[in-house]
Amino acid sequence: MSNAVSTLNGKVASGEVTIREGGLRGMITFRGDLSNAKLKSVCKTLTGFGVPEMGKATSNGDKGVAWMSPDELLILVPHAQTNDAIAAIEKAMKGQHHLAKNVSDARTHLTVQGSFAREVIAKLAPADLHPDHFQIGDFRRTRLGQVAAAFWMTDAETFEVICFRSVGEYAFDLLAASAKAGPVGRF
Amino acid sequence: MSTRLANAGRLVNKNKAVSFTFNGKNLRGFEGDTLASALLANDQMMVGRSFKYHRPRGVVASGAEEPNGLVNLGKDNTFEPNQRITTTELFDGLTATSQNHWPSLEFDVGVINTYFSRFMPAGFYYKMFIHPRPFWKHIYEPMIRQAAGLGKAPKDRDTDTYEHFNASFDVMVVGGGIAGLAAAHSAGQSGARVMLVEQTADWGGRAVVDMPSIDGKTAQDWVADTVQALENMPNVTIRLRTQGSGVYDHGYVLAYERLTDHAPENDGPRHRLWRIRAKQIVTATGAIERPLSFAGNDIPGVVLAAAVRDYAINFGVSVGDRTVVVTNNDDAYRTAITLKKAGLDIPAIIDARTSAEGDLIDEAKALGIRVEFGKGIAKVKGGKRVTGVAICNQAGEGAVIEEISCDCVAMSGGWSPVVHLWSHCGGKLIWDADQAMFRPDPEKPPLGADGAGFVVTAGVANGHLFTAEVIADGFAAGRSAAKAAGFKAKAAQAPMGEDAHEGPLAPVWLMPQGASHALRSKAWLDFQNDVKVSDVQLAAQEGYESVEHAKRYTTIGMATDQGKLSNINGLATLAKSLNAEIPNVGTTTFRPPYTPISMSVIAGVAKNELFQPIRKTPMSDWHTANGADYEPVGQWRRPYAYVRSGETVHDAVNREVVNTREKLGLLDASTLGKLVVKGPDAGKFLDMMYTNMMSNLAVGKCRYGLMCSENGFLSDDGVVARIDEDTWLCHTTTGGAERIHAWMEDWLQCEWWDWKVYVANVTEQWAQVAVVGPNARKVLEKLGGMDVSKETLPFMQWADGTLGGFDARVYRISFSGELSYEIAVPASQGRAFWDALLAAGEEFGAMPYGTEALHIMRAEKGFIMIGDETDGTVIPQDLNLQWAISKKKEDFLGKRAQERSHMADPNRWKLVGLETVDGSVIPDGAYAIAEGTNANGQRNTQGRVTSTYYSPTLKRGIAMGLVLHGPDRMGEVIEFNKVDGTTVQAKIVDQVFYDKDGEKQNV
Amino acid sequence: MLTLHCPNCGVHADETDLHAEGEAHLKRFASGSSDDDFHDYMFQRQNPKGVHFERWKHVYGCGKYFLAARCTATLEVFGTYSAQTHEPPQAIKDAITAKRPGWSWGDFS
Amino acid sequence: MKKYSAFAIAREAFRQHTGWERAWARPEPKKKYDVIIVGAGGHGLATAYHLGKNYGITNVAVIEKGWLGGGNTGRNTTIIRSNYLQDSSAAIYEKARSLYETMSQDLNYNVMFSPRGVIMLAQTQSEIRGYQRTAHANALQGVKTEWISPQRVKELVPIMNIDGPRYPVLGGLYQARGGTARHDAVAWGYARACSDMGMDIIQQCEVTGVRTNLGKVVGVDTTKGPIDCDKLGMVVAGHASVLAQKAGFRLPIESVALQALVSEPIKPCMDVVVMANTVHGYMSQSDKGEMVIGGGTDGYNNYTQRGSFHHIEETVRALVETFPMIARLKMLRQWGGIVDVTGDRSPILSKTPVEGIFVNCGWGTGGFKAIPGSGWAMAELMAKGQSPLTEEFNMFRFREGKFIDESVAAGVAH
Repeated sequence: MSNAVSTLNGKVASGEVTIREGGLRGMITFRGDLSNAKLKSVCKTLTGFGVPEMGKATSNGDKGVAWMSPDELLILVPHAQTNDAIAAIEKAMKGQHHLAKNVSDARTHLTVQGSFAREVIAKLAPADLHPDHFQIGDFRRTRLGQVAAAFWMTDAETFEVICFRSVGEYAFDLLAASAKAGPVGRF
Repeated sequence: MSTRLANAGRLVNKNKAVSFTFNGKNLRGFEGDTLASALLANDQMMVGRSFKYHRPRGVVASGAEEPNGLVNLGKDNTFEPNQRITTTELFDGLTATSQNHWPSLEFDVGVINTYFSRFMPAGFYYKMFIHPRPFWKHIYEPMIRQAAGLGKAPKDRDTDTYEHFNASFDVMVVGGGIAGLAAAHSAGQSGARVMLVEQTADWGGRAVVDMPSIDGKTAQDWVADTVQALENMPNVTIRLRTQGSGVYDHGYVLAYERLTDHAPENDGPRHRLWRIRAKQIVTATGAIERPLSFAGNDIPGVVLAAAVRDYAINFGVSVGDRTVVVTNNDDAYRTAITLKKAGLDIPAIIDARTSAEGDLIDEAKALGIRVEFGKGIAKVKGGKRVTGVAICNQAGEGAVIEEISCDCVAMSGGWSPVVHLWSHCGGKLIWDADQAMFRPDPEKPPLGADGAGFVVTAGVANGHLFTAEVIADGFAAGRSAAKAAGFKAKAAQAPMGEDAHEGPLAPVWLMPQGASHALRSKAWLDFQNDVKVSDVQLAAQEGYESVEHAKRYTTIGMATDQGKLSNINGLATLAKSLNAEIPNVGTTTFRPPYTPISMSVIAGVAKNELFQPIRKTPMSDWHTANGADYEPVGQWRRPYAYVRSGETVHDAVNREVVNTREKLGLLDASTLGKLVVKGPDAGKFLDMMYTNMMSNLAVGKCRYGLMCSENGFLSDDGVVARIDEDTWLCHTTTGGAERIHAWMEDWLQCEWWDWKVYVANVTEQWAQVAVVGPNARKVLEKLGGMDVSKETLPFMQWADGTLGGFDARVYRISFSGELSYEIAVPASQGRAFWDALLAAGEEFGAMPYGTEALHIMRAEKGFIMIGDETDGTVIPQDLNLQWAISKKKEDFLGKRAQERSHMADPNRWKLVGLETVDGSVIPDGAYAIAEGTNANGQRNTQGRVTSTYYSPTLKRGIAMGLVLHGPDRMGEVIEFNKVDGTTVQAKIVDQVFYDKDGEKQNV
Repeated sequence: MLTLHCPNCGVHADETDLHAEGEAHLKRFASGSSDDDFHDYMFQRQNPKGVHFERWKHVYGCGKYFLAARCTATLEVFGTYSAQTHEPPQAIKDAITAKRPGWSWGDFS
Repeated sequence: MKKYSAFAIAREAFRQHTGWERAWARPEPKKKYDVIIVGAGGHGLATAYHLGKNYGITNVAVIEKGWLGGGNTGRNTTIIRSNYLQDSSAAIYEKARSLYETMSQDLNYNVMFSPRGVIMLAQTQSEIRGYQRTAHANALQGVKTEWISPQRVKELVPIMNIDGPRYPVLGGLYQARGGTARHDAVAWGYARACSDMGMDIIQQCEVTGVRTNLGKVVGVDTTKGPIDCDKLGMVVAGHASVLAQKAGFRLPIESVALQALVSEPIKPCMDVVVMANTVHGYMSQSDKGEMVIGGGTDGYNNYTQRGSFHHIEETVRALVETFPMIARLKMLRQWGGIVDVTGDRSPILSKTPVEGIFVNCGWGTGGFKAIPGSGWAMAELMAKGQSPLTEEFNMFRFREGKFIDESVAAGVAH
């Protein structure tokens, strides 16, 4: 849809660590029995990845899947394909108790990229972000300042962050302020 | 006089002069100085005035324990009161002024208090200023407040930045002396993640001043080598200028890093608060030297012995030319030796012990220093500066044997381990009678989440005063902490320290032992708060026997140093007064922070725009650009009205109401909560959540529903739409989305976990616009794409479709009584849809309206509003909403509660409409008055207003309210109170004021 | 500042990621129950100084509830467990007994 | 009792203060008292004081586990106000406030009651409505309060930022005769007066059991032996549940930690007490010059007198936003107390299922301001079996669903 605009329309705060609003991303809240074979299969079909283990996420470009809770996944697909993906889920899960809802526009997607990206996140999240403890493949739901957020790493210097759309600007500003304040020298 | 010595200090760079001002005087110091050392180098002995008596105060210590040297630092937006000069590193351009005096430091009229001090013993203010009563507020208290306080209040906003940092460690070591370094090293060797912090700018603590030998090297070299080794360990993080400020439950530690205080020209945050999770904490926090209690021990020039040594060795500053050392232990002899070797005079060492032997005593004697055993100081002479001491027998009552002229007294009463961090979370102390100190009881550490101790203490903080013990203890503590954190110790040799032989100390709590009242009333315990030995004795005499009573009655230990110098001396004085043992008197509670930390760092980045999140809808930018006067609703900000130029807010509200009623209004309703409830048991579940039946709602239809708390009170309302066979969409109030979502999850997860229901909060997926007014259908038809006719989309139904090219879900519902559609489009298209509506609606008079117009229109129609008609004490029955309470259901949340006697009471106030007799608006919050008063003399009431507005539609005041037997009293006129004591009359009427038959909405 | 292990997502969660949700194992009394039973269900809390069972929600994390056995006098945590149970698992009870012999709480001991 | 006065101080000054007597005696317990009050905090001592003063009942012991005034009396932020919404709350708090007015004279002990004014800020539309409702209720309750404009707020508190971007100040509910008092002095003043009436204040004495016979109280067991009594008042704040359990009944309360902090002292800069409920912070300046700041309660049950630091963070950031000048002040000390909270967050002053036992608890975060009123009412209840001031605060109200809910006016019970 040509009218679609992401929360901050791709806003960027450049620096040694750059904060970038990631534009429109297709996201689906998918709740169900994560051990269900049909669920596993549709997850693989849509994203190319199987159901992740607890606390993990896998992604590649616009596609991916994250473990949200014992009965919930977050499915990532290209924004324009979200409704088709949901239709595919509905079809695959017919007769199974589940829920699949488009939450693409309910979220803001941010990337934090640069040499001390890890520290920028650690300034704001009460989580252990030491490289021994949080690595590529890990997915963490926690808080960023005063709002809920989730993040994972796509490479050693890049964090993908999602939060609710209404606080997207707050989260962006918060990350930008933390990046601007410079490295801590911890990691 | 105090001055800079020829030999450079260890820490100062004599090649780099630094200029600064003190009380407007231009002075010079060197890079590496503290403000204290620089002032002393400029012979500025007097640095402030005491709290109560405004007595002259000089520096007494060299570190964080300093009670006297507090200044106003900086100016304008960097102004900061009560800055401790002993921990303030000098920088070029530093500006400081002394505190708590008028008109000047040298001539302070407040000093008059000192002459009346005999009338101002401990607690004097509890005994006077009682009569006449009004004098306390108008005369006594303002006078006392002016005299009290210390630094000036800042005026400007702080423009520096601050931040937090979250970090997890296996072992956190607090204190960068040799014990802490050894602990960090041994813990680091085991592979544990270690953090070591040191509050000063320099590693090594006392060892690098007193320079014992460790592993055959000088302490200086050992420290440098160990720091280097730690820096090379990837699993170890070390930080200077970082204080372990507080230990909290479950291994939470706050560390306070001061990044630019010493170099304000640097970029970046000024302070950083480390929020640390540590499995184990090692407190290697050292010890603080205790003053001795003798008359005149507060006169500028009386300084702790080790501090005198610090100034000489670290900064090359002599506190005085002639220094009398007074002590009860060997350590103070180091000061005499140091000064003597620097070419200064030591007229005598006054040692309260009857005799003592040791290497240091021998060395002092060998240097030709006169040593007097069994002696004490009867009195220090001088006013703004020490001029001499009178010597007496320690065992006596203070008869003067001899007077010695001097300009500095270096005193040492022994050492008190810094046990603060150990104690913050409940670690217990034991009294070590031999060393006259409280030290941590290793058997009773603070307990962590697993019930085991999570703090170990090391070195001097653990009561070890000799290098060999200190360093071995530090090494062992690091190992045992790492082990407790799950790491195996690597075989490594503990460092070995060497010590001079020292004799035992003899506790001295008063000098001389039998000091008269006159002397005791001049023997200070708390220098800042002006508490003397006689004050603590008076407290005991008057029955303030508990250590907490004595502290609070005398204010000992309550100053900005929190009693770092005074606590143990005060305690010993109290114990002696009560004829009790010191450990039986106990200590006061140690509370964080160790030394004061900035409010700004606690707030961190959360200032200005980042103070709290502001939630925004996709249309927020448009609102801001078009005059929105916002009101906060939870974390959202909603336009209250869109104010045009030349309008008041009130005008704007009226315009919006009239325009919506006559033409077309648009409301950004995106903030309303939207919860999808889906599953085979969703209907059953919603029947429990809502008071009315939701399971029988037909697909495609909408129904208004009420939710109550389990306590029976109305908590939320909204329209529920049946989406398909097993899916419902529940609208909540703006403030209700997260709360009701959580409420549903609570019941699904914790009570009915076998029910098959999933809930998802999709509030922010949608931008929702209410299109309201007689022209509502026209604008939608113009956008085109969907049949929104009365026949196809009747009232209380919904449909999916396309409007003007937008994917839309259209609900035919109304909260205004007008023809109305609420249209949801994906949030990413919300702004475009809003713009499209405005453009298409222009010819129909489209105009956005805010929350106040919304409120007025719903009140004109008699609709209730959660938060207005409800306040957490109102049940649906009070609002005549029985029609929305299912009689068929056996159970719903709140049903049982509503069966309680008070809930079923026919005398509960009920909702009615109210029309003022004179057309005016009843004030918000007015009560309906009744005859007489209650048993407590309060005027009886019979109701209250819940919503009250000027109705631009009806051009008069309208209101709703809860009134005793209200629905049975239609037409009756009752009186509502105003705060000015007058009343306003209102007639009880039907609550629907406008379009009672619903003709406007059913078109 | 508590940390509690969330049994639902495996995170050792900081207190600021959690929300305390009051006493655990309450038995709901609905329409038709006695005034006393309803009163106790709504208001009568154990409030012990010692062993306590309580509900927590991992509100900033996985969004799931769990239960914790904790000492209110020392803040020691004996264990966390699923919210979908009517009484503490035996392993939790055993863990408490090991630390606090003779404990009791409501109907449990 | 020797009277305290400026003359007494002058007299003592010339004899080195040797003539000052103990403020309260240190008696050993007798075998029996007419009334035993458990808990020598402000509420317990005030109850004893008014039993003696108002009803002539002086054969009273006040038993204290630790040291008198050592619980919440000595840990609160000393705010006194009575601008409550509900009639029963306003009645008891206004009774208390009016007794504070003359407490120094009544007790001959300067408790430094400072009626400097209390402002409760309105920062949302619903707070405006809530406080205007309270102002109207107060007008009928005989409680003098007024609704004031943002400009008037600024005049009274020049250091406040009234047009902050997030929550501009929209007005305030002002009680000119609200204020503060010296908390310790309240306990000490009462203790001295009770002791002077011949009552026994027994510190370091823990109640280990409550003895009853045929449903009636007969005495208590203590660490200093058994003591008999006809009536027993339980006034132990955070530990009420523990004590009630010893008497065989339960209370509808929970104990949680409440925190507070002070800054370093500065010269006078703020003359009134300000409470900002939207952002959860309140602040006043003590006579010593410290900014006294109150924080929030933890959500979990806790008896440790230590709270969680994030509450301090929340409170401090709210106050830095509201009072930008405190940004460069420093936090000197933080501490916690254990408060007991009821189902409607209003207190319990009540008879109990055991005859002769009366309970006073559940003051939550708002106990200090109520001390004299609570003591007055509790004494009446214990002496006469009923009191109009305690009527609605009975512990059985929860069964009927008859709550006293102050949160409805956005006014939290600080």
